Amino acid sequence: MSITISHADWLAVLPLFIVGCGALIVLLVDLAWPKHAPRNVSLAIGIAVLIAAGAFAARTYGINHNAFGGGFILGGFAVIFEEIILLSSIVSLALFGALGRSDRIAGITALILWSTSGAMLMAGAANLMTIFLGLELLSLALYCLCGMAERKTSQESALKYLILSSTASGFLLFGMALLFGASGGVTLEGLAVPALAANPLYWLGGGFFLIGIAFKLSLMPFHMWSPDVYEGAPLPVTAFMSVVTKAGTLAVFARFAYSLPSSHNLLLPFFVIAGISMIGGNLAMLPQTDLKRLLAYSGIAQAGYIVAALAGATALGIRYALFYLAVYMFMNLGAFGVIALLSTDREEGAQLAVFSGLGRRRPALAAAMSFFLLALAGFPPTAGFLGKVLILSVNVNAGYAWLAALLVAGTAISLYAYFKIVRTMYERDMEAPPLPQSNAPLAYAGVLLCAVFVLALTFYPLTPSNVLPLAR
Amino acid sequence: MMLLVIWLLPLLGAIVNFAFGPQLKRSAGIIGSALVGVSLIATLAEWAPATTGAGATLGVRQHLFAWMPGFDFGLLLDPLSLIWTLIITGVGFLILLYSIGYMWSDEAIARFFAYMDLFVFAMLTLVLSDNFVGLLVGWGLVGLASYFLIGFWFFKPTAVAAARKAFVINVVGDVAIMFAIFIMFAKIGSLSFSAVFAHVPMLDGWLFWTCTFLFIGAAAKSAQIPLHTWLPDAMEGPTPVSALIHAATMVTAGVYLVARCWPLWNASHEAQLLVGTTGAVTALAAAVLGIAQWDIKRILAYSTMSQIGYMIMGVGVTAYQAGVAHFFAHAFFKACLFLGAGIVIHELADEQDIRRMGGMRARTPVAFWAMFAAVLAISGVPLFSGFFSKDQIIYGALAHGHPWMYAAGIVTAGITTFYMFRLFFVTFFGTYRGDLNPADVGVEHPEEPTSHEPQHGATHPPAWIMALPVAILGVFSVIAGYVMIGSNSPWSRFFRPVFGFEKLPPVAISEIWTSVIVLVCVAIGFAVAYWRYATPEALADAPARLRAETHRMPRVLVRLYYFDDLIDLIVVKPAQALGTFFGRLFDPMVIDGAVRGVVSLSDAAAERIRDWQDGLLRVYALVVVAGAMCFAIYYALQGAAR
Amino acid sequence: MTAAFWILAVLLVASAIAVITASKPVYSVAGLLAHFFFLAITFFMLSAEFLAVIQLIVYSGAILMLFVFVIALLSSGVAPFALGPNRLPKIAAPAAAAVAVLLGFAGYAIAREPAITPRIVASYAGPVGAANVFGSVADFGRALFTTYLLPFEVTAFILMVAVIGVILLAGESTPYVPTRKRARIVERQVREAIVRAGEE
Amino acid sequence: MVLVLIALPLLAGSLLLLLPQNDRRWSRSTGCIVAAITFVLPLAAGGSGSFSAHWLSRPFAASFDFAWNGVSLWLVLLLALCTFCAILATNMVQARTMIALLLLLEASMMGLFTARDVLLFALFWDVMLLPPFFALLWWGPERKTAWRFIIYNFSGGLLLLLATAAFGVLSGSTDVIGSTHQFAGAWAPWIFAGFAIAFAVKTPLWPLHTWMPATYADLPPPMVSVISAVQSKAGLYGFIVIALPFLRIAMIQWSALFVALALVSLLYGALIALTQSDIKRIVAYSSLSHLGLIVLAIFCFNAIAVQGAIAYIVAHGLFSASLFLILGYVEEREETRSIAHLGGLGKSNPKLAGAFTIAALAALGLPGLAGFVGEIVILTGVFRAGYFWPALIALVPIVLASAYMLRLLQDTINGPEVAALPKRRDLTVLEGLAVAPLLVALFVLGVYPAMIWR
Amino acid sequence: MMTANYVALATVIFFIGAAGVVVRRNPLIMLMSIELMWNAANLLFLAFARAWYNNAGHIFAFLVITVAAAEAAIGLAIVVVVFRSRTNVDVDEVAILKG
Repeated sequence: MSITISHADWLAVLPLFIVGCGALIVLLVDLAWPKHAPRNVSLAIGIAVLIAAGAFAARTYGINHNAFGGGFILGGFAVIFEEIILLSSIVSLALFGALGRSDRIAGITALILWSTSGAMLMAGAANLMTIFLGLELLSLALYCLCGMAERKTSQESALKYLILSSTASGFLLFGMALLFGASGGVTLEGLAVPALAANPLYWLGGGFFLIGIAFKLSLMPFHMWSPDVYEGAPLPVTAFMSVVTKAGTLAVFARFAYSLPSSHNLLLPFFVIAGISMIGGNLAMLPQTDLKRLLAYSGIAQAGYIVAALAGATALGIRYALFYLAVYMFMNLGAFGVIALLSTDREEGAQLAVFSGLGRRRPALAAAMSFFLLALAGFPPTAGFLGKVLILSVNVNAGYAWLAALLVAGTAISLYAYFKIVRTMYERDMEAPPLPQSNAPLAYAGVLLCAVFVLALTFYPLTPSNVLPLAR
Repeated sequence: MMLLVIWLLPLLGAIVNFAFGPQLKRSAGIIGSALVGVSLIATLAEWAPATTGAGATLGVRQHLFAWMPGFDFGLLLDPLSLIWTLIITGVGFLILLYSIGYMWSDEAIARFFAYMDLFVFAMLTLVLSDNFVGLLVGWGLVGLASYFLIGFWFFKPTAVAAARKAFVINVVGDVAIMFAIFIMFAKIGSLSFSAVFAHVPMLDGWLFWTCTFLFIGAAAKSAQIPLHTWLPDAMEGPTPVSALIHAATMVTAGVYLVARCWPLWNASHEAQLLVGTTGAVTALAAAVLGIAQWDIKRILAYSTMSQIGYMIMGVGVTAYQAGVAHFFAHAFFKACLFLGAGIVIHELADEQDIRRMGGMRARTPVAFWAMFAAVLAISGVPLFSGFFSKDQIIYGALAHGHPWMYAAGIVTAGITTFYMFRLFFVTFFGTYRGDLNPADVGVEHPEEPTSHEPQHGATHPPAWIMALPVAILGVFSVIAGYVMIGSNSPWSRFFRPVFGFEKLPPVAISEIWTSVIVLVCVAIGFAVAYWRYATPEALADAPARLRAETHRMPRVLVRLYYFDDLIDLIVVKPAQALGTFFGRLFDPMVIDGAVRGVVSLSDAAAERIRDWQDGLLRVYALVVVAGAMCFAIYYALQGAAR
Repeated sequence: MTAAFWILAVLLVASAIAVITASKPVYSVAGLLAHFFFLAITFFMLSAEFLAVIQLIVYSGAILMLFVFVIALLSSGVAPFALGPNRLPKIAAPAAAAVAVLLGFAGYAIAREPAITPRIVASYAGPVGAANVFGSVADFGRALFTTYLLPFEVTAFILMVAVIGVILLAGESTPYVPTRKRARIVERQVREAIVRAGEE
Repeated sequence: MVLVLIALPLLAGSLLLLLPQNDRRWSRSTGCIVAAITFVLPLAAGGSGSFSAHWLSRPFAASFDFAWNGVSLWLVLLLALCTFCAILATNMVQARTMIALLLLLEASMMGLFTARDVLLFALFWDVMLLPPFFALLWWGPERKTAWRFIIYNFSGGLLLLLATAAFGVLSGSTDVIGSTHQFAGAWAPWIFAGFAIAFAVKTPLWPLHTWMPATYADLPPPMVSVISAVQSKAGLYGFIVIALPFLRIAMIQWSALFVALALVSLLYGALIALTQSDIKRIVAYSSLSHLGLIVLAIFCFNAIAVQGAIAYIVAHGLFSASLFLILGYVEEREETRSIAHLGGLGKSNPKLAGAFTIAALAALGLPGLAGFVGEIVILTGVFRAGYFWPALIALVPIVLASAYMLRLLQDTINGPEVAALPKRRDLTVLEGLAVAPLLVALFVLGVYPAMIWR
Repeated sequence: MMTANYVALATVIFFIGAAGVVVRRNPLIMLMSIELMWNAANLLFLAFARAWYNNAGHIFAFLVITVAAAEAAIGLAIVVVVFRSRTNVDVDEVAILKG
């Protein structure tokens, strides 16, 4: 039953390995430097590696290839996800330019590169084994990254993340084992057999598998870890985590959902908790005073929106999920970029007090932050608005009208929360402490890039066309 | 083209006076009255063409422009509107001349003449328009002009309140006419008089409602019973204003409207009954109220209400010629009365209460003689204009089968004579009571005279400027009646093309006998007035008698039948109560309450979610495992069901 | 065959319960060791010889030793474990009940004997231990390095991440200096000490 | 050419933000020039100008389709005129920011009124909420009104979004304003409900109006004149251009409810205006009443009534803009808005009293001014459409209008001079110029309204 | 018949591990419980591999062991870092992040 590994297979996985080996290069360069490689050198190498991987991945956009016997499926879907993951890790590294300890920067860059490669593996994974390994590679690197800041809370967040995520991976494994038992093979293609619907192992296995996925997407009942971990971890790691974990897990979920035969009632609970997290996520944002924690809850709600787009496994659904994920990436990273620009090495500018009266002291940054918050709320001139409209129309079309209604209700609540921040920024009579002037050109470039994309995507929506097929 | 001249000249006067008011000062009066004079002359020039032609081609037409199909504007001068234009421009010119003298010492004289010219223009719009919308526009502008003029001394709170009351009641009239317009436009499709009157049967079920709503508009404007409360308060304005607007022209707009829509009224008997009854009731009630007043202008105001009650009764019972005749005569003698009163008030430095006058015969002889002629005319003494027109109405009522209106007309004639001579004797005979202590003449809270600052360098107006108009009007109030004598009088021939000839059936009491009965009542009225106020011993202890009469006056009359309180109770209080209820309670509590509820609900839910997030790792693990448990149970059930 | 299974099953469950209910961490490590041993035997029964050996060597030998070292490290001179108020809210009891319910379900699902129709994938079946037979090391090796080469490569990265991560997390922040260079630095310091001693 | 209408104010507005904070001269002149251009351009371009570019094709065809004709031409002109006057009347502390906001507001509403695509309409619908929100934040005395404004309107916007998505999905394309495509299916009432609620919140219609009085009272005068004059018409414009042609069947089913709601807002607004003590709130509640009349006209499906509605939309825009500007001047002079403390202004500032009188008379529908034209044509159409009782009930607020408008007018300018109030100078030339065009337009439309229905 | 028993056994061990994570307050015990859960999954893989005669299960089990090793290493490192400076090794102490 052995398969022949051809040249094309290795080409499919090349971007993955470029990033992996790139991490090694960063470490070696740091080793060769007398004391420690300066911050910008490691970051520069890391970003260069990512850009190279991005170029390679872009080159293979057109080719559909089933590498490693279903282990890694190269195709439009995988490439788009890889691009999103690479872009967000580039921006996260850029944010590292603004803050964080300079002596460990090489190690941190390496870990980020490895977690990126783990996510890229998940993007293309089509059999249970590759999914599990990609997930674990991503998570293990993140456990360490969360503990990198000197603050006690960062170590606490690392501990919480590790224990909870490992438990969830335990459930995932148990689910995979049951699916393996039901289908006799590890490939998702093997699960596409309609006869499986009669096999209870298949149901229980699917259930446990979805629990693992739901935990990683931090949907409502399994979301408890994300606010604490987002607040504890260093800012660039939070930014990285908020987008990449969601992107990778969504890729896995999309392949799983689109490969199942009559998937309606197997996935129904998943869409129910997506609906709940849309409402719950937005509600929980209301009383927050720490911006990272607020963006954590907003991430929960946005994950709910993207999963809602996938309801009903329609061809359009996957395209708009991708579009909205891309827009979410730019919005989120932009917001984190602005926070990074407001923080110093010592303490991070994520407290609301830093933002009060910002409109007067740093008008450009305040305008950028308001723009990103408007985009997250789905206000018109931004791509967030268009993304929401597309998801609404797909939902209505696919017959999940109740999800569309929840989405609208959630957006209304989110408006109230996001505008609270806008209001505090433009409050009239707030006298606030003077702000440090952080001069990280990389971070400024990152924020600018995000803002341009969020505006441009409204008018030129790039919804990729040839994204299917997934499991074959 | 000439029609445009008649119509637009007063507007030109208004604009000029308004724009260059402060610079013009007194010359504004000259410009204002001159322009109205030119307009008068133009009307006279148009006399011939206006009365030629018959039916659809009667009178001079001038098409202006059209808003929408069915809403087109134009001017029409036919005998009916010719009479009204004549009175407006004629009497108007005289009154403007008079007010140059009257307002001589008021520093806002330019603004006054601007408003007066605006009023004349508005009244001409109302009278000259050839369709209902033009009439309604005129109706509204006239209301506006009267609002400006009543509230001319805007620093007086009472004047301001009176102006607002007049305007609001006027708008009630506008709104009623609007509804009539809706019916006509919906049923007939066009609003020009010729089209509407040609297709009266098309209104069928709605005819009565059209007439009713048109009449409500007329009642509001002509101060008929339910909507009359604004007229007595309108006396706050300067006297020439009262003369022109609240005696000669504006208040008769209602009569013009009913006269103009005579085909509608001919077709609906119930409408005739409605209008006739209202006219009669108003005439009687106003006359009775006239007895109870002591302010010279309020007495004249109630007498105007009563006389217009006559006219409305006249046109109501389809005796259109009689009604218009009485309007024609009334314009002259009522204007003369008001202007005479104006001279007296001017003489006594704005004192309006007749109890504090007396013996004015010597001090204002012109006023005395002119008012004497006018009082005779209004009482209906033979050889004076009032006699002919009033008798025609009373007889017309009987001829058209309304005996109790006939009786009401006769009784009112008597009462009118009583209160007119009461005013005449108390004001002009006896000795001057101005310098006595107001209390012992029966005046509880004397009204301090309005201090409209006399102009510095108080030059006096030329003596003739106030006397001449009063004299001319006095003469007219005598001779105006001669044109109406007899059944084939020039007056009826003048109106035959408009209203058509109508042979009156013989009735129980012939016309001559009616005149005799009326004369008897008039004589009784005069005798009672003379006995109470003009006998030598009455004149001697006049103050005591007046004080006694004030105390004995019945409260219901003093409170003007409690009409004001009634309207206040039914309309004003509930509206304000509702307003405050909605504004203070309903809006903030109910609707906002709901929104605040939703917001606090979401905040509470947010707090719940936050409580669960208490930082304990094992709690998180528990929630994850519990969530997994629910999932597992669902899937186990699904699996088992397969 | 089934008797052995039941004995092992009972032993496995007992050792698992011992792990989570032990009062001191050392006892739970012992429980875990026993658990792994019985697992290894079960694996042998399931004809997965390579996995059984790996379980014993890697799991018990390496990972457990890690746990022992850390227990030693943390317990030296430290207050007894797990004191302080048990702040878990009162929900613990119902959670336990839920666990029981699910076990019931697991039993129910099993009792219904799911229709597993084994599809013979590998063409050979043979006694445990023989070469080239299902479950043998040769078969395992061939599969690992032909069909599932990609996962094998990725594990390399995972282990690398573990190594670097641990150093970054727990390592001292003194920078790593290559040996030759360090030797030269020491020499220089000695010379300076001598010169300073000389001056005094 | 249409794009110039939108791009020019947008550009100017954002450029102005670079000027120093309270520079008045420069920003006002640029603002006025831009507003004047946007007024002259549509006139010069005659009846229609259009522009269209591709935007979406997948779930439903949507494109950046701009054009103006008929109703939207008049609303565009009204908007340009009101913005011009508002900019002229701005002389507060942070003039530059206010003028920039006004220009951005004009740009967004230009986009709204010229959009030929429902999705574009929804996009601009939300964008136009931002300038007032920020104005409320910076100048509003209390934050609560900013909240209430944004929550009410944005939730309406969301429903509009949902309805647009459904509209696009079911009809295949949202680039449809101007074409005729009837909606029948089971979904039509739901889509209509979405549109109707969004438009009702914006108009405002009775139950959803509580945000309006506080917002109109707290916004600075230049901004509130544009908002009350033009932004409140967005809802009505939506009804006329989107609901009438496409959702006629659903609309007819629900017309009884909306006629009732219109009547309630008519009476409700008038009654509250009678007893309000704050002069701005009186005008705010009066516009609630006037707009109720227009909603009544729309829901009678009668051609004449709709034509009357268009005339009254323009008329209401003119007189509510001038009223709010004048009230702004009064508030500026007397620093108080409560009617109890005001009085006797007419003596020392006759010009202000004159302008106030003309605007108030137009508001209460004096024949000869623009208000009357709209009222009479609307109610004729309503009556002709068979609604006898509503036409009669709709007359009562006209009487109430004269009552509360005169109360407002007379309590401020007539009566004896209040000693407490300082004696301030009369209208300056600039302030006069700001209000003059609006009052002239009121006269012109009052005398010759046929040009609207040409 | 045998596979069903193995599934039952694995489920039991799995949920004992899950209970261990929830109930115990000592982080080390929690990590051990997680190891228990993962081993239960391993057992299930091998049971099904035996049933289907497919050695993918073996490979998967091998990978699980590798990852478990890495995860244990990092877990213990974090536990050491967190509890090095604290008095007692109790997870409930670690609760600064909340709200």
